[in-house]
Amino acid sequence: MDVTARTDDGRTIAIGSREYREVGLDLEGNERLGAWQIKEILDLSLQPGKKKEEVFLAEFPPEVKTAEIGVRLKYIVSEGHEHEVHNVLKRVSFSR
Amino acid sequence: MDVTARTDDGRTIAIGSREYREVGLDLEGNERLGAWQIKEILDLSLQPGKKKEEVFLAEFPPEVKTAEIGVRLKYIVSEGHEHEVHNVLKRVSFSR
Amino acid sequence: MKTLPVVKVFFLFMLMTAAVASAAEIDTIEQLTQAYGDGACGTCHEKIHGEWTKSMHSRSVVHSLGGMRNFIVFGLERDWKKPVDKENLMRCMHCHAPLLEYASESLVRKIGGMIVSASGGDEAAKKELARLNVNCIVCHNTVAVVEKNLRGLPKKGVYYGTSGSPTQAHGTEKTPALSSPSFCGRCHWLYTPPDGDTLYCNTLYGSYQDSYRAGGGPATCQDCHMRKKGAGHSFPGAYNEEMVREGIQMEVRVDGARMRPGKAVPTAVIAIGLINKAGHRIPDG
Amino acid sequence: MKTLPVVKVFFLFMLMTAAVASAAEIDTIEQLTQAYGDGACGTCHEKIHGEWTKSMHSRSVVHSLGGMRNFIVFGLERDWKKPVDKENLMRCMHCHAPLLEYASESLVRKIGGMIVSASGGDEAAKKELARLNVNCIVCHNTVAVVEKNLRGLPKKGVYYGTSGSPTQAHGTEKTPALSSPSFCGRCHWLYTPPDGDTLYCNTLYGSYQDSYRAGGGPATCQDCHMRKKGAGHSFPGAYNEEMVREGIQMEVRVDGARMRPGKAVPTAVIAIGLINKAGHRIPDG
Repeated sequence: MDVTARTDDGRTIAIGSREYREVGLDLEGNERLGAWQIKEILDLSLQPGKKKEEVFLAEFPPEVKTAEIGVRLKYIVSEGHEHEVHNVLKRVSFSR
Repeated sequence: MDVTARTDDGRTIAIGSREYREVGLDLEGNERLGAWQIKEILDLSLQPGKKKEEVFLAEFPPEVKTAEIGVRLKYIVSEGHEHEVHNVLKRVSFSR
Repeated sequence: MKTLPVVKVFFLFMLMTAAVASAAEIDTIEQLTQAYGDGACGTCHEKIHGEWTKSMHSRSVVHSLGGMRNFIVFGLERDWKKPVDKENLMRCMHCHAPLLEYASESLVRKIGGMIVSASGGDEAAKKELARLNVNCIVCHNTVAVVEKNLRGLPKKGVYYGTSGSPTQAHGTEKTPALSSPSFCGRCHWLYTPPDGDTLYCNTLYGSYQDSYRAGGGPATCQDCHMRKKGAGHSFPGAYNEEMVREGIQMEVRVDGARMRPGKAVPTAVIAIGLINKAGHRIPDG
Repeated sequence: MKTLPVVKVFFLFMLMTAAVASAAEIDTIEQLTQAYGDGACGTCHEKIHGEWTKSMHSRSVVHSLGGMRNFIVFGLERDWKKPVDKENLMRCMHCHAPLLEYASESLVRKIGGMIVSASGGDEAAKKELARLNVNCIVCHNTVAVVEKNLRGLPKKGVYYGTSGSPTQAHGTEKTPALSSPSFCGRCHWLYTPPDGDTLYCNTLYGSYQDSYRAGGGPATCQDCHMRKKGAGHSFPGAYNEEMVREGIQMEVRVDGARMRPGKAVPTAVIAIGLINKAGHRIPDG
């Protein structure tokens, strides 16, 4: 999941990102990709029936009046094979 | 877990009970005790990090003024081998 | 203890005949396809067979060439210093090509070599390997009996299913296995080979059983990956964008504020909720 | 394919020598105790050994006689119609008496008979069976290597532990295995025997991994069942009342009311909260 902002002067700023996945470890605690090497799981995935909540605070220079916030969720099936699951754009104003 | 009441006239009344356990099933859906017979689990146990909430409503005859409610939690290790985990008694009054 | 020598001799004799028989039987992919192929199934079960050809089950070897090649080259040869033989290759093939159980030692070793070649770009090897998969015969016959010590091995030529409706074409038997999530757990969980050195290809069934179901989740594997929207034997999963989109719901709330009293820094407060609507952790396989 | 017959002959030859060798080695419980007993361990590790004698690990066979007897009488003999032999008995013994891996076929069969007798009240048999358990040698040697294909089998006479401090008494080796939850998972999870017909004795590790840890739980098995309160090798669990009491917190609120307007029925509203503070489902084993 990537969170970005495009400000009213056209700049694109990366706000943050999160990865959700199972990390496979060998017994020494090294991350491993081979199924035969993995003996423990560090589970950072999205849990069934659960809502994972993330809050990002993005500060902008004083002259910025509005920004468009983009939240894009990608599912990476394997290296080079990914698809976009959600892409939400929300405009935010800093002056009311 | 057994919930009982002892009323002010000395009677003991069973209000209800709950069992928390894993039910082992074979593929036909029959409950089985043998580890070699079980292929599926119906999980009615207490889940880690979770709070299981139970509410019982017990109605009493109009003349009852107070009752002592007992909530007893037993851990049954095996048939005939059990220990009491918690036993809470609370007095309740129906007239304020 | 007097009976022991007799038992041992018998044991060795049994092994020998079994080894000779299987070696004589299936020594080429062509022979395997003849004996256990899905060719005839499509004649009557055209729709189902068509769904299956679109499923990942029909590509279970060629789709995972990289991982299997790594196991051979880095796992077996470099790290374990073990032979690329049937015993070791079945660690992958138990799930990726279960029919190789019936193949000769030499055929399975040859397939090990083909995986390395195909992974390196040998298209001819890849085409041959594409004939190995999890086909109709696997689920409906060779692995259809979960309680194998109770019920015995599946009967040759009998097809096991949820209905067991009789047909002239072949024997049928009704079994609750194929509608049970535990049936899928044979491969969609960690694999424990005979020597006990586990393989964590995926752990989906564990998440289903111990998190989703234990937390009151109602659906079976079959409910979402077969019955829903009539997906049938195409078994949609992570490769299907629509399926993933339904599996993860996303909520986004953005508030604009001028934060830090006296400084009035324009700040976007972005609250995101990702709700996993699936019956298991995401991602997993 | 030319090499195949040679491979087969070699395979059979290996099996034969292995069978003969192990049969010659351990043919009585006394011999097993001599070769793999915990007798010498207590000399230096008195405190730890004392803790272990209080643990369920020291009674892993006699404590579970009923279940194993049922597997033999109802499982093997009545339902499966399979022999009460080493292969089948190891389904229990893989965890309940792992050292029987080194016992002869005849000894394991004899132990099968003793389990049935002991379960029926034969105290002499029970006393003999009490010598079988999960002792020091099991965890610190024979099953200490989890990644067995990578690291090879444990070395005879070398004891594996979390520190690996050298001693004159025996070889030592430091291993991360014994502080890993996955080490406990070998037995405290479902068991998949070589033929794949799973045994659900317990599923604790699954609940730990897929529910507790996946939900952010911080503790390892060893944290609660060894380090906490210096329990060490007594491994307190469900048999320890104090442990269970800490594992399940209970909250009770009772409100009295006169309910049903116009009827004023005295009603107790009893709200109970049971909070599982353990790292796995309760109950489980």
